Amino acid sequence: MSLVIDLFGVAAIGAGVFFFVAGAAGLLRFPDALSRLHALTKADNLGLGLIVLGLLPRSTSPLAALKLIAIWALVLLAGATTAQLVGRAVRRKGSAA
Amino acid sequence: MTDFLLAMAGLILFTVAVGLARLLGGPGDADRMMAAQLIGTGGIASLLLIAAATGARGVEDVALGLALLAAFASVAFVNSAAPAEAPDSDAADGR
Amino acid sequence: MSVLQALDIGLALLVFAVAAWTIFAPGAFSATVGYVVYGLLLSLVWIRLFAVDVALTEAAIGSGVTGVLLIGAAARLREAKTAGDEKSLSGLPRLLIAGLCTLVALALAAVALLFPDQGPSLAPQSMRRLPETGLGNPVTAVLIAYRAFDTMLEKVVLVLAVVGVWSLAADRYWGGAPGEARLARPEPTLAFLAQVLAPLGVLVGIHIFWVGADEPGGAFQGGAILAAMWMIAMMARLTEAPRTSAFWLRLALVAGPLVFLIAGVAGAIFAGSFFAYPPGFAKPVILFIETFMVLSIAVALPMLVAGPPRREPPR
Amino acid sequence: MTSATLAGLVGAALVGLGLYGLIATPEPLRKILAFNVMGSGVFLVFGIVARKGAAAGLPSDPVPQAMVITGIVVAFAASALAVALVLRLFGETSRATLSPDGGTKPPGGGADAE
Repeated sequence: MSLVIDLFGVAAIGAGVFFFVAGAAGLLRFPDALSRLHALTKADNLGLGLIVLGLLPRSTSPLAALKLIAIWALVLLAGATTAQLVGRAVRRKGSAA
Repeated sequence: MTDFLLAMAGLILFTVAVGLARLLGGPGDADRMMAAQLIGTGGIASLLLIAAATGARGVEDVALGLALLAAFASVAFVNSAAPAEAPDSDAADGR
Repeated sequence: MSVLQALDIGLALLVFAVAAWTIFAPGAFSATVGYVVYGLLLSLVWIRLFAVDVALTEAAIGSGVTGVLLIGAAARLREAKTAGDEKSLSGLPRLLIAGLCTLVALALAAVALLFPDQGPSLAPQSMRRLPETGLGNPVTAVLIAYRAFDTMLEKVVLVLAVVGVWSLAADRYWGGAPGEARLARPEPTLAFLAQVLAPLGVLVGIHIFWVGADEPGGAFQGGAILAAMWMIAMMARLTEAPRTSAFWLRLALVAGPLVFLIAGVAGAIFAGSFFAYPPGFAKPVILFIETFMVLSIAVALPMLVAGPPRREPPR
Repeated sequence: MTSATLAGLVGAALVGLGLYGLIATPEPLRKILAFNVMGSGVFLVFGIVARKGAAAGLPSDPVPQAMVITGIVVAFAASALAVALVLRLFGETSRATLSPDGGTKPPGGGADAE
């Protein structure tokens, strides 16, 4: 059983880290602010989401698991709204912002 | 497994450090806020991984606090970037 | 070298690099963003030192609330051009300063390296008397019981800082509300964020305060998160900053230190010495004091960030 | 090298950096940042005291931890007061500089002065 949990954890966390790498690469390589914002939100949503998924079976109590999910939900909310807000600020100022 | 978790936390921190290059370079303040956002999320992720690996108690609460405040810097930035006298020009269009 | 050591060294280098960026960045705004990132990384370092209480405080105050304060200030100062009219230091004094600062750093590094492996510790003493307080978290016990006077004075410092910030207002604004009157209607996205975040955050803040008796957490951390939730509601214009002359506001500000002081004096009368808690009754008294401390912190931090009054009070 | 010693070394380096920034940078806001960097460096040096004082089954000594928590709050209060002073200076003189001849108007001659 613990082997299954470990394998699941390795797969999910590995995939999550991949999205972080992809997000950072996008932040570095994409040509304009709005595309970079697009890359960033992938790291927020999928990267942390998959890591939380991989850590969930290892949590010690139901409350700890609930907190993990809440952390992901909060980051999702923060990421989505800040992407919207920063994106609007970029548009308002033009591409130079 | 512990080593794997720690290695992944380190990898995320390394990625985030590379993202710092954007913070250094800009070109705009919005890019700097994005870098801060990425580092915030990466910090939460590596915090959870380190906590799972070292078994420190109560770390979920720290991550929860960080997640709650993740949007704060960006919100302060957006609030200050939009001056009071400028009407929200694209609130009318595009929606 | 184990993976953990490699991680520690990587984290240390990252913290140092971000701090160096904060000091040497070309623009004040990017330096400030660097500082926000730095605060977040510091809470990771505190986790590695197994000081979860400190990590929570650093996450809530060092990174979150300070971030709003400094980014707001940096954005307002953006028009202030200072580099031109400042006499930039020439090479020699700069080198001298750098040399002396390196010397200070080296002396502290020597202290860090020479520190005995089993350092002096008050941990056994703090654990021995812990059952008498009824608490399970020794850090909370140090803050509210063993070093209660210290913590009370620190609350007074917070109130004094608020008074200091308020007194920077021009005379005609005294008693008015901080922040400019803004005509812009609330940004819908921001309002949505605040409406979802604030109730959750209040829940988390109270949770962190409540578990602080036995687990990492406590009045400071919980209060700071509650403060942050009030701040996001004000930033989203769901609510206006109150007039600084409002009686409830001033009462909430002084409630923490006042209740603390009254409990201390009551201890002198009923329990035999100043800030002594009656035996067997310590935990309810501590929680009672902490509740008012949470209130004061939750009110003081947003008022510090909001700055001096900038609107005339209604006549 | 333990993580505690490493944190102490970083703390020492941060104190040096912050002190340099506090003295050498002319802008007041940057000085506030530098002061905070220096302060957190001191806190980290305290961190080794806490971690190496681990005893009685605790992972780290609670007394230095409590003092650092108090310190973080006080440092925030001081920064907020300093920021308010800088903003007020900027509002008065349209400058944010500490040099006496840097302002466009004489000190106290601002629009808000009573």
